[in-house]
Amino acid sequence: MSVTFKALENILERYPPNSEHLISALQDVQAKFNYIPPEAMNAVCEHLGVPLSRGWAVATFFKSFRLNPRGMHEIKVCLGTACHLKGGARLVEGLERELNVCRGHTTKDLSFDLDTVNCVGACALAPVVVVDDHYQPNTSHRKLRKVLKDLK
Amino acid sequence: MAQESIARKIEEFRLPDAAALAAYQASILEERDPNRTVIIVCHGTGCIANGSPKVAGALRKSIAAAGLQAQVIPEIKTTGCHGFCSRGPLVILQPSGLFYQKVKESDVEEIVNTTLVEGKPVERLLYTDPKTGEPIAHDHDIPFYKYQQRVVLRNIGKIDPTDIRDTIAVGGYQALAKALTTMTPDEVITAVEKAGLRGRGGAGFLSGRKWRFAVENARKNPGPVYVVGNGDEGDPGAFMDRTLMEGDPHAVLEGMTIGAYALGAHQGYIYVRLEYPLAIKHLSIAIEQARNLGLLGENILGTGFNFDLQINRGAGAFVCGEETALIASLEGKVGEPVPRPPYPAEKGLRGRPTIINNVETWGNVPQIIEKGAKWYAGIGVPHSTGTKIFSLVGKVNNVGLVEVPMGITLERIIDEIGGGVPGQDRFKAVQTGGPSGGCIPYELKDTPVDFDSLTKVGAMMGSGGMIVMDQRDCMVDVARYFLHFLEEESCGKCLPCRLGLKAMLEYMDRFAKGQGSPQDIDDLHSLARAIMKGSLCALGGTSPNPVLTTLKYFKDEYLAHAVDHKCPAGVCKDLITYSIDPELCNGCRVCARSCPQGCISGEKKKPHTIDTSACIRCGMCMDECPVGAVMVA
Amino acid sequence: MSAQKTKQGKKTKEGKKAKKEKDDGLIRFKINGQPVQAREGWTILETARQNGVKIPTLCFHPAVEAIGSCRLCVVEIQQNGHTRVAASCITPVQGGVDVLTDSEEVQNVRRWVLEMLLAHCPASHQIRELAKEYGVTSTRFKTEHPEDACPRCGLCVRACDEIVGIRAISLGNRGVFKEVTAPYHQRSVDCIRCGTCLYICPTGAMEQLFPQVSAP
Amino acid sequence: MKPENRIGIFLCECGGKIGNRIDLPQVSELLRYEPWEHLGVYPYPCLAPGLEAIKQDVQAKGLNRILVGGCSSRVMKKRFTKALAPLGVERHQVEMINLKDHVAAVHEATPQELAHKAAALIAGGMASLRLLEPFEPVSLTFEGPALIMGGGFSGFIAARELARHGMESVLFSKAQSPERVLDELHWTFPGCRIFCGDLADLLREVFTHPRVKVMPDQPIDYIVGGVGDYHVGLKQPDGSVTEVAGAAIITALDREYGPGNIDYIGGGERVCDLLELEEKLGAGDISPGKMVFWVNSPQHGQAAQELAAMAAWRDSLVLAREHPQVQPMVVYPANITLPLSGNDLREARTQGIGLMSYAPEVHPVVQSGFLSFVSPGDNLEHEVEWDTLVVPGAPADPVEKAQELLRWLPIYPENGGRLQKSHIKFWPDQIPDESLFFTGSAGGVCDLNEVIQQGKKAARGVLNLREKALQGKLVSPVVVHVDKDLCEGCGLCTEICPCGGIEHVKPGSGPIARETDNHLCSGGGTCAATCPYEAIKVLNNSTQQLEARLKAILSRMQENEILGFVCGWGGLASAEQAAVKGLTYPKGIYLTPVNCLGSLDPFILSMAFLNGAKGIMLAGCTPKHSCHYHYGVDHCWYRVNAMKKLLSLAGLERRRIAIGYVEVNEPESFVRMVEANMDVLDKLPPLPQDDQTKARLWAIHATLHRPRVRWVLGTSLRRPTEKEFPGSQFNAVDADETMLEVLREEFLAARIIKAISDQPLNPPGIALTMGEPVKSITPLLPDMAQEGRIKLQGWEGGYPIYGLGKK
Repeated sequence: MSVTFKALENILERYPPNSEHLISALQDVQAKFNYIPPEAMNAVCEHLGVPLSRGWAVATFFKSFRLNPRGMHEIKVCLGTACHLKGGARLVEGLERELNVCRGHTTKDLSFDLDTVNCVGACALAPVVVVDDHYQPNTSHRKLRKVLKDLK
Repeated sequence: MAQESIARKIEEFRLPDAAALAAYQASILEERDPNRTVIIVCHGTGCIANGSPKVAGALRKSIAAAGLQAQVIPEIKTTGCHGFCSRGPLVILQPSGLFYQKVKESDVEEIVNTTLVEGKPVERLLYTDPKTGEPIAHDHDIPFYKYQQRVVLRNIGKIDPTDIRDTIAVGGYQALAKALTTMTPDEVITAVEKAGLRGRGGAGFLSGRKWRFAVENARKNPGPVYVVGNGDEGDPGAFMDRTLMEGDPHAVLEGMTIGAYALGAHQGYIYVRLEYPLAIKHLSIAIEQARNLGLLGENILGTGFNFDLQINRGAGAFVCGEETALIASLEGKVGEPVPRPPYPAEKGLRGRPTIINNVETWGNVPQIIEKGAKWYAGIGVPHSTGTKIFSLVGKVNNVGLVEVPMGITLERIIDEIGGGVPGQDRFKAVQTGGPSGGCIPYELKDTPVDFDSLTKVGAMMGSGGMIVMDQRDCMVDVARYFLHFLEEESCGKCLPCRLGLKAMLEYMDRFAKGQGSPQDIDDLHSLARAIMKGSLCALGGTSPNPVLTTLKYFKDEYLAHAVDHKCPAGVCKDLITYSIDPELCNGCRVCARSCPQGCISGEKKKPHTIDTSACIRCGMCMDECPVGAVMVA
Repeated sequence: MSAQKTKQGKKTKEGKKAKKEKDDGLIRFKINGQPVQAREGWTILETARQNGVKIPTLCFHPAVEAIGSCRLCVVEIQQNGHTRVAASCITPVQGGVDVLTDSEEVQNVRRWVLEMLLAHCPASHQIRELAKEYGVTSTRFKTEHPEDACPRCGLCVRACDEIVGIRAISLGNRGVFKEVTAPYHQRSVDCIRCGTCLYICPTGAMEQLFPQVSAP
Repeated sequence: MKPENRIGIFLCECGGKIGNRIDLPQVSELLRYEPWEHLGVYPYPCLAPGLEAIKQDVQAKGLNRILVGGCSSRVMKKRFTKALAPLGVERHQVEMINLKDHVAAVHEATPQELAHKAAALIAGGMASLRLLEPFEPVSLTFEGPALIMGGGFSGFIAARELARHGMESVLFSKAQSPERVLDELHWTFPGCRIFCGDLADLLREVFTHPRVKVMPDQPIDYIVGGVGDYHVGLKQPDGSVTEVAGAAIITALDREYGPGNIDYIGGGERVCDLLELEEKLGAGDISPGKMVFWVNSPQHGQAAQELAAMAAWRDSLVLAREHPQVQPMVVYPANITLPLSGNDLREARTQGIGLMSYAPEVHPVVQSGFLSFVSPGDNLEHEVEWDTLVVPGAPADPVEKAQELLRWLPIYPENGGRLQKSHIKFWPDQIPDESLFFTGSAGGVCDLNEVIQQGKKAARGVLNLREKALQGKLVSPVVVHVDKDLCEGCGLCTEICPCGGIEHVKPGSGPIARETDNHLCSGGGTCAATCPYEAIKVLNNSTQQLEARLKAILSRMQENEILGFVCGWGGLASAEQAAVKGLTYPKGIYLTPVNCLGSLDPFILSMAFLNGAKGIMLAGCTPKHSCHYHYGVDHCWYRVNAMKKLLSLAGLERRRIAIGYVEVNEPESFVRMVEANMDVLDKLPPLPQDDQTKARLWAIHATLHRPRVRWVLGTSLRRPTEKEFPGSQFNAVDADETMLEVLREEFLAARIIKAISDQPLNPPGIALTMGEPVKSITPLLPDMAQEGRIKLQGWEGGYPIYGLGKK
C-alpha cells in the first residue's frame, strides 16, 4: 500500500540529515515499497536537505531505482558478454513478445517486471535469467515459459 | 548504511592483543581433528543456482540416517566458489581431496554409502579428463586446478566465509597483527612498493606509489584520509571480485585495515554492486564478526589503532567503477566523473585524500605483508608481479575462475586450464579487459598475460574478464555489443562520449546491416580517435578499444559485412537466413509451435520448412530444436 | 563604515601581497607559440581570452563553475615531448608548456563534436553558426529529433543552482537519454521564473523547454 | 557619517561583443567630467584575470563604489560581489549596467551613437551609487514557544518535531484529546482510519509532552509583532482578550470535506458518502454484502478524485480486515492513477477487494443494486452489483479559521479557494530566512502523509531560525525604513504590503507609527511608493536614488528619446532575452530596471516629464498571474492612470505614458511593445519648453506629492479579486470620476501656488498668469489660505493679495 508516514519515519530515522545518505536512503525506500513513491522521494529529500531536483536526478541516473510501482514478479535477463554470446539477447526479445512489454517496464496487469542486467556474475551458467532472485541456469525459452506459468 | 544485524557465530570476547590472536588460532586448531572428514559443498552462486543447497541438505539428512559412529561423522562446510563453475555443484571431501562434480540430490545416498561407509570413490561423479578420458579423483590433479597458483583465492573453497573462526584457523589477520605490531606505516607502504603491486581494477597503477602520494598530500594539509574498496564489478563476464567478497570477505577487510594503518585512515568504505546480494551479506557478517573480535573498530588488537568499515551498495551504474564517479556516488550525488587531476589521492571523498583500490588489490595486501615483498615480487614477471584472477568464460570447456601468475601465455590459460574450445580445435579471439578492453586474435595466442603486453596488443588487463570466442562469434557483433553496453552506461556528461558512442554505433549498425563502405571504416577510425582524445573520463577514453582492436585484427570481417554483405559467423540478423536440414528434422513441430511469426510449416513427423520471407530471424527455432536441425547461413 | 575600517586594514596587507606576486607570482608558458603570462589559479581558457586567443565554448559561462563537458574548448598541451588533449576551461595554467588551440588533434575532436551536435541539436541556429565557423556544415549522422536544440550542457541547471539557488531543474536520466527537466517531468512550482536559464542557454533550447519546466 | 564616494567604473569589451558595437574609448571620454576615481576598459572583467585587475584597482584606489558596464546583473552580479567581498565591498556597493543586452546587441547604430547611450546609462548608475547609505543589519532574538494555529493536522506533527528537538510550542486545537482529534479526522482526511494506530501514538506523544501546551482554540482578536516576537490576542468567551507571545507562527490549515453529492442517486440508507461510512465504521455498524466505492464527481478535479480513490482503497482494506462479511470494490475513473504496486494487488487479491476503472468519457449510471460503467479495456458496458454504494465527500473551502488568520498573516486565497503564502517566487537571497510557515491541505488537496511531511518541514524551518539565533546569526538586513516623524500611522502600507514586511498594530491603538519586519520584507517597494506622507524608504533602492539616476540619464538624452521602465522579472528578463535572441529595436528608449513597477513612486513619473522626457513606457508582469509582488503592477496601473489624467488636465497628450505587460520568456512581445510605443511617440512633438507648460508640469509634480492624492492612489488598488471600489463607490466610472475630481482640484491648487511662488498676486493676477478664468480659482483661494498652503498678505483695491508667506 502507498507510503505511510510511520514506515517512512522508520527509514529516515536511520540517517542523519546529510546529503551523503541520499542513495542509501532511497535504496531503503525502494526495498520497503519496492519502488520510490513520490511522497517518499519528497520526504527523503526534505529530511536529508537535498533539493527534490537532485533526488530526482539521482533516482533517474542510477538504473536500480524505479519510480513506478513494480509488478508482482521480477524477471532479470543477464546480458553479460557470456550470456550475449549464448543468446541472452534472443531471450529478452522472446520475453518481450511473450509478456508484450518492453524491457525495463512492467506488464499492464502489474504481474511481471521485465529487466535486463549487465552481468550477474554467473557467466558459467550462461545464459542466465533471474526470476524473483532465483537463478535460472543455462535457460531457454521453453524453460522460461514453464517458470512463468508456475508463477501465474 | 542501514544494517540489520545478521551476524552468526559471534564471539563474545575481544582479542586484547596480537598474542591473543595467535592463542585463539591455536585453540581453534586444537579443537579440530585434522583427520576428521570434512565434506565441502560449494556455495558459490554458480553451484547454488545448480542446487548445491539441496545437496548439502540431503547430505546432512542421509548422514544422520546412516548412523555412523561419532568419530567419523563428517563436518559439512558450505564454502565460497571453487571456480570450476561449469562443473557445479561441486562436493569435495577433505582431507583426502576427493572431488565430485555435477552432484545431484539423488547422488547423495550413493556418496554416503560408497564413500563414507565403504571408503570407496563414486567413479561416475569424478571428473574425467577430456584429453585422456581418464577419471581424476583429486582436485589437485585436475588440470583446471593443477596449473593455477592461488594466492588471493587460497582460502576460498576451504573456509566457511560466514565463520570467522575458519578464517583465523587458516591464518587470517596474522598479517594485520604483524603490520600493526612490528611495522611502521611507512614500512608497510615500502613493502607494497617493493612488491610492485599494481591495481587490479583496470589501469594497473602502482598501488604503493598511489599510497605514498596520498600520505604526502595528507601531510601537506592534515585531516582525515579515507580508503575505499571498489567492489563495483561492472565488467560483463567478470566475477572474480564477487567470488572474493563472497568466499573470503575477511581477506578484503584485512587488506583494507592494513592499508588504512599505512595511510592513517580511520574510516573505510566498501562499494559493492547491488547485483551481488550474497557478497553484501557475507561482507556485513564478516565486518560484524571482526568488530566483535576487536579486529575492526576502536583500538584494534590493543594497538590503539582505530579503523571502521561501512558498506555502500552500488545503485546500478557501470561508470561508478571510475574512481571519481564512485566518490560522487559515495557522496550521494549523481555518479558523474570529474576531470583528474586532482586525483582522489589528493582530493577525493569530501575533498580529502582517498585511496580507492579494487577489492582484489586489497586482497593481495595481507599476503605481501605476511610472506614479504620479495616473495611476492618473485611471482609473475617484472613490472607485473603477483598473480591475477581471471574469469574464463565464453566458448571454453572449463568455464570458471582461475588465478594464475602474471606472464603466463593466453594459450596456456585457454588450452591447459580452460581445456580448449568445445567442438573446435582453436579459439578465434579472446576479449580481455571488459567492455573497454580489446579482442586478441588466435595468432597472438603466445602473448604473455601481463599489464604491459596486453596494452601493447591494444587490449588491456582490465579487471580480469577473459571471454573466449570461437568461429560462431561475429567480431562486428561483439564490438557492437560492447559499444551498445557502453552507450547505455555512459553517464552522458561529456559530448564525445554521449554522442560519440551513439555515432560509432550508427556505423556499426550499418555494417551489421551489410551497408556502409570502406570509407566508413576510415571515418570510424578518426571518430574513435576523437572520442579517445576528447572524452572526459577513462570510460569514454577507452570506449573505442573494442572497435579499434577488431578493426585491427579482423578488418576482413568488417569488409565482409560492408562489401560482401555477409556475416561469416552467421550472427548479424540482417545478413543471415535460417533453414531446416531435412536430413536431421524429425518433424516434432517444436519449432513450428515456438515460431512467433508462424512461418514454419510442415506435417508431423515430416521435415519442416521456414518461410524466409516472413522470418524475423529471432532464432527461437534454432534455440528450441531438440535435434539441432535448424541451420543458419 | 565598519566596512571602510576593515578595508583600510586589509588594503595595506593585500597591497603587500600583490606586490610580492608581481615579483615572482607569474606563470609563463606559450599559447600557439606566443608567450603569455598568467597567475596561479587561472585556467588556460581565461589566459587565452585575456590574450585575445579565440577558443570556442558551449558549456562554459563565467557566472557558473566550469565542468568541461562540451569538449569544444579542448586544446593540445605539449610538455617535454609528450602531449595531451584537455578541456581548457577546467585546466589550470602550467608553467613551461606549449598550448596549441588549433592543432590536428584538437580540430579532429572539435569537428566530430560539432558534426554530432548538428545531428542532435538541429533546431539550434547558434550551433549551426558555431559549426559553420569551424567548417562543419553537414552531418553524417541520423537526426532523430528535428526540433531538439539542447546539447545537455547543463548550464541552465548549474545557473539555477549556483546563481539563483532554487534548483528547480536538473539533468535527469543519463547517457543518450539525458534531459533537462523539472522533477517528474512536471512544471516546477519552485521555479521563480527569473529567466536566468533562458539568458544563459547557449543554444536557445531553453526557449522550448521553459514552458515545460516552469509553472506560471 | 557617510563614507566619501570613491567610484570605480569597469567597462567590459566582452571579447568584442560589446567592444565592437560600442565605442568604449568614447564612452570614457563622455564620462570624463563625472566624479570617478577609476575608469578602465577590460577584455573580460568577469574572468579571473579581469577580477584580479579589478581587485587591484579597488585596493590601490580605495574604491567603495563599483560600477561594471557589462552584461546582465541578474546573472553576473554574484560573480563580482563574491570576488570583492573579501575586500569588504558589500553587495549593494556593486552596480551593473547592462551595456550588452540593453545597448550593444539590440540596436542598429554606429558605435559612436551607442557610446552616447551607454554613457548616459552609466552616468545614471553613478548618480544612484552616490546616494548609497551604509547600514548595519539588525540581529534578532528568537525566544519563546512556536505558536501553532489553524487546527490543521500538520500542527500536531510540527509540535512533536519541535518538542523532540527541545523547543516549546503552544498548539491551538478544537479537540483537546487524541481521541477527539481522531474522531474528527475524516472530515479533513477521509480514508485515514487505517493509520489510526500510528496516529494515536503520535497524538498521545503531543498531548502529553511537557514542551507542548495544547490550548483551546479561540477567535483571534489580533496578531502583532514579527519574526522572533509575535503576540496573539485571543477573544475569551467572557469577552476579555488574553495575549500569547511566541517566536514564530506555524499556520496549519486543512480543507474540510462536506457531504458528498448523492441526492441525484437516491437509494436512501444504502447510498452514503465516505464520511458517513467512516462514522459507521467508527460505530461498527456495517451492513454485510457487496460494497461498491464509486469515485465520481470529476468536477472536484483529478487530485480530489485520486485522494477519494485512495481513501476508498484504504477503507476497503479496513473493511476486509474488520468486516469480512463485506465484499468491497473500488470503481474509479481510468484517467487518474492509483499509486498501487504489485504487492498491493497481491493483497487486494488475497483480501478479495475488487478494483475496476471506468472510462471517464461516459458517466456511469446507477441503477437499483447495480452500477453500470464503460470499461476502457473493451469499451463494453459492464455492471457491478452493490448492496451499499459509497461516493466521496465534496471538498469544501478551508475552515473558517482561515478567514480570521488571513486578515493578519501574509496568506492569500488564490482563484479556486486554494490558499498560498507570499514569498513564493523570489530569489532566495531576497529573503534572509524562510520564516513564514504555512502547512496543510488548505494549500492544495493532498494526502495525510504529505501534510505530515509539511508539518515536519515547518518545524525544521522554525528550528533552523532558533539555531541561527543561538549562534547570533539571525539577522535581517534593514531593507525598509519608516521615518517616525513623517509617519501618520494611517496603516495603508500594512494593508497593501504583500509579504508582511510591515507589522500590524492592535485594533483601536490609534494612529501610531508603523514598525517594519525586515525579516519578512522582500523589498518590493510598493509601500514606499504608496505612503501618502512619503515616510517609507527602501534602503539603497530609494526613490531618491532613482530620481537622481533618471535626472542624470535625462540630461544626456535627446529630445525625441523616451524613458523605459522594466520590472525586474517579466520586463527585464524579456528585454534581455531579446538581446540573447538577436532581436533589435530602436535605440531611442532608455531602459531602467526597477524591482517591481509597484515600487515606482508616482512623482517619479511626473519628475521625468518635468525634466524633459518626451514619453515613458513601462513593462511589467501580467497582472493576476505573474506579478511577483501580488498587486504591485496593479498599483502601478493606477499611477499611470492618474498620470494620464493629469497630463490631459495640463493639456498634454495622455499617450505620452503607456504601460504594457510581458512574460519572462516573451522577448518578441517586448520588442513589439517597444516598437509600437515608439511609433506612437514619434508622431508627437517633444514636450513644449514654454513657461506655461513648465509651470503645469511642475504643478503635476507637486500634485503627486500631495498626501490626499497619494492616499486616493494608494486605496484605489485595482484588485482582481475585489468587486468593490474605493469609498462608497459602486462602479468603475464613479470611482474614476472621484479620483479625477480630486486630481483636478489638487492640480489647480498646485498651479495657484506656482503662480504666486515668485511674487504675491491678487486673484485676477493669479488667474492671468495661469491663463484661467478668475471664477475657476476664487472658490479655492480661501480654503487654501485656511489650510495655510497660501497666505493672505493684505488687500489692494478691494482684492486680497495671496503669497507663500515670505515678504
